[in-house]
Amino acid sequence: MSLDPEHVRMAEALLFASKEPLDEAVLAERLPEGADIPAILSTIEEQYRHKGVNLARLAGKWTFLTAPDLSWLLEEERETTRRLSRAALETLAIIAYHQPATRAEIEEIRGVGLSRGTMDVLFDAGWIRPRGRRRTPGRPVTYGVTEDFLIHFGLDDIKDLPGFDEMKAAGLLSTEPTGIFNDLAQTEEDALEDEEEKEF
Amino acid sequence: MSLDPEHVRMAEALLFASKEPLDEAVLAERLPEGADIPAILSTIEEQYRHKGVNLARLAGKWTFLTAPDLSWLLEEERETTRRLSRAALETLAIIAYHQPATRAEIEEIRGVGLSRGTMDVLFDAGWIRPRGRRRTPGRPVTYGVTEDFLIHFGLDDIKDLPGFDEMKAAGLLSTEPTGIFNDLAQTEEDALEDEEEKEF
Amino acid sequence: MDKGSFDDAGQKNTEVIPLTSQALLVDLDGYEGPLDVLLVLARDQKVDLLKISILQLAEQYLAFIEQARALRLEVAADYLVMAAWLAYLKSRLLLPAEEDDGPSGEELADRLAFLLKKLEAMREAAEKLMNGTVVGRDRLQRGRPEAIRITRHSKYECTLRELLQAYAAQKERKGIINPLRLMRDAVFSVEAALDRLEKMLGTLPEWTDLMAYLPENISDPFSRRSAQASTLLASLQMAKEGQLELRQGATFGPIQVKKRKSGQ
Repeated sequence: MSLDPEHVRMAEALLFASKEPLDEAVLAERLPEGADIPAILSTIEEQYRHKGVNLARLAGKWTFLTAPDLSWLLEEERETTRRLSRAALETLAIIAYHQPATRAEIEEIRGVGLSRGTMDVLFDAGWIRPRGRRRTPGRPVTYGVTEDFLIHFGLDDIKDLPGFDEMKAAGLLSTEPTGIFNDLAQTEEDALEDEEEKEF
Repeated sequence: MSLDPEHVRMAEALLFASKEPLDEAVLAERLPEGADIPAILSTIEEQYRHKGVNLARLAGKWTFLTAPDLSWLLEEERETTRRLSRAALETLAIIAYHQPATRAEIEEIRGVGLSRGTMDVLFDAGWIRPRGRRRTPGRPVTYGVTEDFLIHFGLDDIKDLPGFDEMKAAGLLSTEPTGIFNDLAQTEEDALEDEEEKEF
Repeated sequence: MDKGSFDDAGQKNTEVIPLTSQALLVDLDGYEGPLDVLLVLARDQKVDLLKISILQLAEQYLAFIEQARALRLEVAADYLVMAAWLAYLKSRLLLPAEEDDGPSGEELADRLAFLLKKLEAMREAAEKLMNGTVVGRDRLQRGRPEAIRITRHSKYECTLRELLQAYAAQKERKGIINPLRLMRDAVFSVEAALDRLEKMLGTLPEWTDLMAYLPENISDPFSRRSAQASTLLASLQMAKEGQLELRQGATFGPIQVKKRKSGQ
């Protein structure tokens, strides 16, 4: 199947014009019917591969970004990103790697109680969201990261988190309580992920 | 003189990421010394000439813009179905039953002030129109319903509004100004409609 | 630990000198809980956390807490709970297990090591995340986005029933419609009285009480007085025009009226 170069131009224009990443459904909607979106995207990706601006896939959506090696050049255009406290940063990492995670699970990994402000900061930044409730006593709320989180950290998927696969393989990402300090009477935590109820 | 392709990439990234169009002096400042700015710009201009995005010169400065022939892609027409607020609904009903009615009369009947937005919504919906002016002090504008209103509600005539006659007979539909003495002094309310001046 | 990723509060513990020097600077505020202290102490052993000597770690921690208390620093409860638990663990590790109640000392030690490993993994992950490619910092999005221009056409939905209900509800909410409106209904105008008197005069041939000409069904006292006044004014007008005769037998007595016969 040959690719209509007009379709490539249109996709280019749309992706360039928008600051937000666009997903394939949005592109399909705006391009003429029958446009081969995946082929168009890979064509653009290839065309821009060596340019100062590349096509990138973030959170399953497509956007143009400046080339990673030119970061040093763009000092002036850089947005000031908020500096997170260590507590907030660790909490964010724990939620990202363990999601869905409950407050208690975050606290267990960090070994300290979670202050209200820490979660607030992450909510404010738009990086975490409530995902549902655990079907365990007390039905605690579980948290996960947002699409904005993925976009901000330049990730296409949660599996692209640095070291994700290795950590998972090493069993470091289970949310099973170790139960060593408080002799937790919790037992059936194994199937937790599947048992989560969607509520939000 | 040969052109350094790295310089082209840098200029590309800068032009893409900048919040403002850039002039040649700024580009010269940010790019490595000796970069041939005019040559870089004409190279980029040429490379993007047939793409969905072009390098454009605006007021002596350079920026990327969507190709002019694709600007239609960025337009979107959207029809949204909305429900009327209670204030709008009541106002519309009052105008329908009491037309021609002035703003003050509507406010008197509703017992609350009429926000600008309420009338705007009704105008926007195409259901009311100015009809003329009252020959009373201040010459207030009077409003009535439109043909679209009748069409929308499936009415042949405003008199077909259910209960219109009965309600009028019961005195529920008068638009008397306040004050018992004004009330007594005013005589033929019915003839008001004829007295209104056509102005719109 | 890379200082760059953390704020000032978080950096404090990087200044803590490890225990080896026996000059442990006790600054409990710099730690994020007992597990954090344990992790800092564990790093001192410079081995994979899973191969760490938990016994040595427990001793280091207990020494740390003792030192903090000797310096009269306030030690939070969870630090003390940890100390108690580690003392217990130490005894389990040193003494041979006598009965099979619960996990062995080795098992508990493994679990603690694993917990430390987990925390360390998350610390590193957080750091990598911040040191990785951050959009808006390392890779930039379009600086001047040409947003999609949305032309919105609103279409309003409203049924006749809603319209009528709104009108009725509005009326109901206001209670008695318009009190001034009521006043007007209550007033019986002179014109109306004239009209009525002209039509009715003659149906009663003899002297009749003027009040008999009042409209029926006026119960409201205000309306009644209004009708009386208007009818009297109307009768005076008609008497002046020679259409009827009026008489009153006594002060405040009933006023009687009779049609004037032509030629009289």
